[in-house]
Amino acid sequence: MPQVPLNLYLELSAVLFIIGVIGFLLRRNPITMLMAIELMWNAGNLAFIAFARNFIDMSGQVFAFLVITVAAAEAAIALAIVVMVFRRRENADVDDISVMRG
Amino acid sequence: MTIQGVNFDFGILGPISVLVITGLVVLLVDLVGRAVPRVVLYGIGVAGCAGAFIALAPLYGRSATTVNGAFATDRFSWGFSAVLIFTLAVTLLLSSLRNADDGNSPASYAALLIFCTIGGLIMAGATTLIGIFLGIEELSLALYVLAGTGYPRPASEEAALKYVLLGSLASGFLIYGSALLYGSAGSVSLSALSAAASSLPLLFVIGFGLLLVGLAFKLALSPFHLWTPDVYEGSPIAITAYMTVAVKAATFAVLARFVYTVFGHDSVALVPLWLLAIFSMLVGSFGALRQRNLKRLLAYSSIAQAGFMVVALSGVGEYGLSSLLFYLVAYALMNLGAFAVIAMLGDGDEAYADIDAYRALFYRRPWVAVALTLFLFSLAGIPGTAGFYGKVLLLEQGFAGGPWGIALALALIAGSIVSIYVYFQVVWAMFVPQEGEQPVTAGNSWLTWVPVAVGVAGVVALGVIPQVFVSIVSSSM
Amino acid sequence: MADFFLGAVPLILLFPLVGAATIALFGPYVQRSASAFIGCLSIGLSFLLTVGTSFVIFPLSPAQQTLYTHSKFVGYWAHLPPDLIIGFRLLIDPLSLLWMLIITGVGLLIHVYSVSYMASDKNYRTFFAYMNLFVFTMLLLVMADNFLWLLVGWGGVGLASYLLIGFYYDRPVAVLAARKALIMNVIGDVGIMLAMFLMYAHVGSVSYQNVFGHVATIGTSALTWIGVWLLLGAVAKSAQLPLQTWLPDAMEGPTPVSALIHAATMVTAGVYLIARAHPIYDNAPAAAELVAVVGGVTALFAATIGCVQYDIKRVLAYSTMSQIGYMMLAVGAGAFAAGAFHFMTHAFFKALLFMSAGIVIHALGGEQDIRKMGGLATRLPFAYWTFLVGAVAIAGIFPFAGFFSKDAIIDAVLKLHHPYLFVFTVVAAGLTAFYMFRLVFLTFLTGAYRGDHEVHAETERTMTVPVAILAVLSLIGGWIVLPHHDELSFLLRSTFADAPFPQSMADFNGWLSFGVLLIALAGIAFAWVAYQWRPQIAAALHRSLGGVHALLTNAYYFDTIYHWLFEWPVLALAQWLRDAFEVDAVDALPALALRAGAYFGSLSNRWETGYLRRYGLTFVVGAALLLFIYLFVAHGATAGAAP
Amino acid sequence: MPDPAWTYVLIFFVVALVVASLIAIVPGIFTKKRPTPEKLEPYECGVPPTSAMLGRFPVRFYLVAMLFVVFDVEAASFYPWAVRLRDLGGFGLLEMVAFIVVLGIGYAYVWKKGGFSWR
Repeated sequence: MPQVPLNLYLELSAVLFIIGVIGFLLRRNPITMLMAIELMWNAGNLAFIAFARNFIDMSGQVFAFLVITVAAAEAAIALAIVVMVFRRRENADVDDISVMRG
Repeated sequence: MTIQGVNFDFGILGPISVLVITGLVVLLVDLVGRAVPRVVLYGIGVAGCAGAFIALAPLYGRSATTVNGAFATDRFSWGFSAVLIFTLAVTLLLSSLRNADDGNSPASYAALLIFCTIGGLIMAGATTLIGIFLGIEELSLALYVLAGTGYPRPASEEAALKYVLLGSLASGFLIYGSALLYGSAGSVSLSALSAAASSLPLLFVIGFGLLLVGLAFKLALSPFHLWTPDVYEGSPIAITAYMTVAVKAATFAVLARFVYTVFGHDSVALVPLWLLAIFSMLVGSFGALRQRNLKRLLAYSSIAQAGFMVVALSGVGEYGLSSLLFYLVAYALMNLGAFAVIAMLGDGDEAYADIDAYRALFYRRPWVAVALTLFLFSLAGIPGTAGFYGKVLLLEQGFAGGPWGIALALALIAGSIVSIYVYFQVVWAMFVPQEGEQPVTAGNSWLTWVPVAVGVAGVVALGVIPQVFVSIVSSSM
Repeated sequence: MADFFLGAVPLILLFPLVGAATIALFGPYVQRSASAFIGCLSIGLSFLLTVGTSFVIFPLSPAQQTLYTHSKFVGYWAHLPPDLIIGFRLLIDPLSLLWMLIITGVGLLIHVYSVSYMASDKNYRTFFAYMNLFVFTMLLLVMADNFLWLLVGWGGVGLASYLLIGFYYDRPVAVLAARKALIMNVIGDVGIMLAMFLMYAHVGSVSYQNVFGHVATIGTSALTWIGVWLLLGAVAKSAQLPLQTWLPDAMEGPTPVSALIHAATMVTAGVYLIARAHPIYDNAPAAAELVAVVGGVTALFAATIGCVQYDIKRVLAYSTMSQIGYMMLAVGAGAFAAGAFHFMTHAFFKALLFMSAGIVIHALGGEQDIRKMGGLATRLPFAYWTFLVGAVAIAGIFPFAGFFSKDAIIDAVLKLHHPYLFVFTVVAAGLTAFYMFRLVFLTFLTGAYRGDHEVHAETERTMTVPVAILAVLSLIGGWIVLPHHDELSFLLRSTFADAPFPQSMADFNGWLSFGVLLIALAGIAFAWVAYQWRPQIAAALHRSLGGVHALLTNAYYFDTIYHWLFEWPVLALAQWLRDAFEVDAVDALPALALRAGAYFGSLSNRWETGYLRRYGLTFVVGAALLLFIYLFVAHGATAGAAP
Repeated sequence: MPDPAWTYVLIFFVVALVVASLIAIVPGIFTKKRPTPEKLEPYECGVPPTSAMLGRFPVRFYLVAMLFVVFDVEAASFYPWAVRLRDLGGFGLLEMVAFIVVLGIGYAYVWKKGGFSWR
């Protein structure tokens, strides 16, 4: 079976991470921003899995597994907060909720 | 690949186990009982803190690992764990005030605080990237929710949203950094990373850089500090108090462990950390100058304080960790004391967040004003207080830490000078004579007198007979 | 019983402190007399415990006589690693016990005396609080087992002295005098600090045990400097040349203060310091020589001034200066026991003189000028007789205390080959007798009362009893050292065991004693001739020696010299700085700093836009910058490894 | 150990981050800001939003979805244990029991607080 080189995985993960960062920066909708963050987290997961495959070591996979678990909890919490914040508002633009500054 | 037996030492995991059980008991009590008063729930929490302390006490000076080396009790964990548990107890006390915000759900509030502290304890003891990540996330996830318990106060909602989005962003950097570090060493344990740290391959350096970004966010080191003033201002007072101390304690445990076990000596890879610290001291101190909200002022001050604490690590000296811990203990006492005063005066709510409310406080509540003055003096580093000796110890580390250490020490001095003005503004306001009508202060719960009294006693003791504590701290190493 | 007293040693120190604190905190709520009672009681308890401790310590063998209290508080500068360790321990040995006995004993008498002496003062309670504070700090000074705590006590007595000299704070002269004393004393404190720095640099410790145990390793040059700096401290505290000018002015304080602080105890702290640090001076002969010269010169110098002063307390002040000069000379020459002996007898008769003079001043409603006294012997017989006892004692007339102690010093100076200093001491002895009896004649005899104040009768028991006790002590105090039987140096033998010269004063040189006695008698006779028998002789001398008289009256113009040498240039510089800099630079700078701070603050705050996405952007930009730095770092660190 | 080619991946990574932040910063520096009400509207796929974005679903929907996600993913933690059931033995069983107990208490708490009721 032809082995996919590690580099390709890493390049893909880096691209995913960057897409996630750019998504976070350019979007105003908090849920979309959360999705961008999930992309970044999963870029990390991909790198972990790739390295784990490369080293034939389980700990990278364990890490990735835990990241998935934590990501679920994090998504739930973030979603709850977003719902809490925007329940009484017309639209969901993160820049609209600034009462504190300076 | 065989799976080996997992060794499990409940002595080392004792404080965590006690707190886990406490958290579950709090939930169960609320589950079983009907309309349990929150004082009872928080009381269980405080009792759990006492139990965790008792479980922690035998670990003093011990150095051992468990869970196949993934969790340790050693010089990096003991003192930081003690500070975390103390902070939890104080926070629970402050939360039981009449007007305190707890989202009308005291059981989940208390349980979240306890689980949050468990996250901190895991961070303090974790010796692998996995443990560090899990600890940070457990700490953060709980705090995201707790920051929003001031709901429906708009500031609290805003704080929670800002915190969760930026925190997750930071976690993304942290995870990716961990992945690259794992890739550079082929293992998630910190001891395996030290080999890579000595040759500094690019993979390690970038990975550490990303991880540092994540940690710097938690520590509110500038320029990753922007969330801090908003989140600290918006969160309920007790949570703000908790965040200023507990997050710092846990994250500094991780950072110190990283610096000492992975690098072990002053490395060129630590230069960005020094830069962040210098930047934070200046941004934090100057940023506090014009604040009129005491919570926000203390938020800026905590940015500077985080920078101060980094000075202890400069040069990675033999006594850096002791100095860091001494300063952390001093900081916990004075900062929690100051927040306890704010909470006490408003009986738990935000009435005393504004500096103008402190005008002529001395003539209304002399003892409270004196206590707050003491805490602010200590934060400013006036001799005779804990903060002064803490800064002396930090400066010693800085001046012994090579050119970067000296730069850090000079930034510390500059930041301290600016911050003296900051804190004296508040002190000044408290002592100017009364003019016109002043708000009546109602809050005087004995619950807050406990942390205030402990804080006063501690600040004075650490300031007057610091050597006793220096020896306690340095023999926990 | 022995265990009780040894265990209670910290209480000796604690009682006066507790007394001071109690009076300060609760004084305003209780009767005036209660403050006085607390003040006397605390000193009295300290005295009783000290006496008990003496009875335990003195009979012990020399090796057991040095006692340290258990050090519960080991303090060090909070430095990691802990390197300068300074314990808080109390040291009880014969030397400190001697001082403690005098401090608490004479202190008790003076406290009791003050009960009625100060009775009409509006700050009665404050007075006792200060006095107790003084006793505490003085005890701390002598009981400390290292130089740091000695310095704490040293500064503390300076503070108490400052507070008490300026006790009549509504008199500008008193305030100025207090300030002068404080400034001079601080110069001395700096000297001790410099000595401590040198000790720390060479030994790494400032405890007596460590420093004195390592004198051999320090090196003569450094040791000499340590000795010189310690001497600076001693000179300032004991009002020796050239820092002597504060003591006469300090007489602005209440008379009990002058008796206790500026005669009996505090001003002898310098002698204690030199005696305590004798291992340093034993190994630094040059420094020891300097001590002796300072002491000898001051003894003569002050005695000459004393001959022409008209303020009764100032005469006594100059005489104190002169007598301490004797003590310094003794300890500088190596006769430590003789110096300690003279300290003890001097405490008795000088306190006596001050307190008798106090009775006179009290009776005359505050009058201190002896030209406005005279003929008081019949009106104030008790004061006269007690003063006379003191004068006889200080003049060194057998068998009063001063005879023995002064003779011991003069004898030692001759034995230890300081010929010119010997001459100084002998001349000063004659002058002492002269000016003391000049005082006696002008105050109590010589015609009729010249003043215009009404003379109140001397009555209060609390004033007369302490004076009477001191009068008795001034007589018998010297008998502790008799020919062939020297009890004092025997008691002190463990402290001065390693001194290079034998400390025993038992070996009297009969001819010398007789000669000095004759000289003293001659001085008395001259005073009698000039002031009692033929007053016109004094007037004639006065006229013919006008220049000398002016020189002496103005204390050799030291104040004037210091004014033009130090005070004037500093004040002129300060004035110039104020005119030239204060407004434009000093005042403007903080304002500028404030504006700069506000500007930077606004920068930092403007960053905080409140917009979440801006925060995220800043975060990412920060991360990118950080990684960019890392790219260079890694490039630099792994330049060789890169492909 | 590390393939030298990885270096370029990392350099790419950093450069991409820098470029990404430049993309976000540069327009803010060079553009002139003439805000009009239309410009300040949130832009979603060219169509101005007509209703509140979260208004389409009741909040309950989100709540249940969130709880589902959490418990679902936590349940995934059973898989590694299931894979190595025999090797882990009694210790593994104990550990999973503890895990289930903690999860169960959370579950019961949510239930009691009405998290699962559709109203």
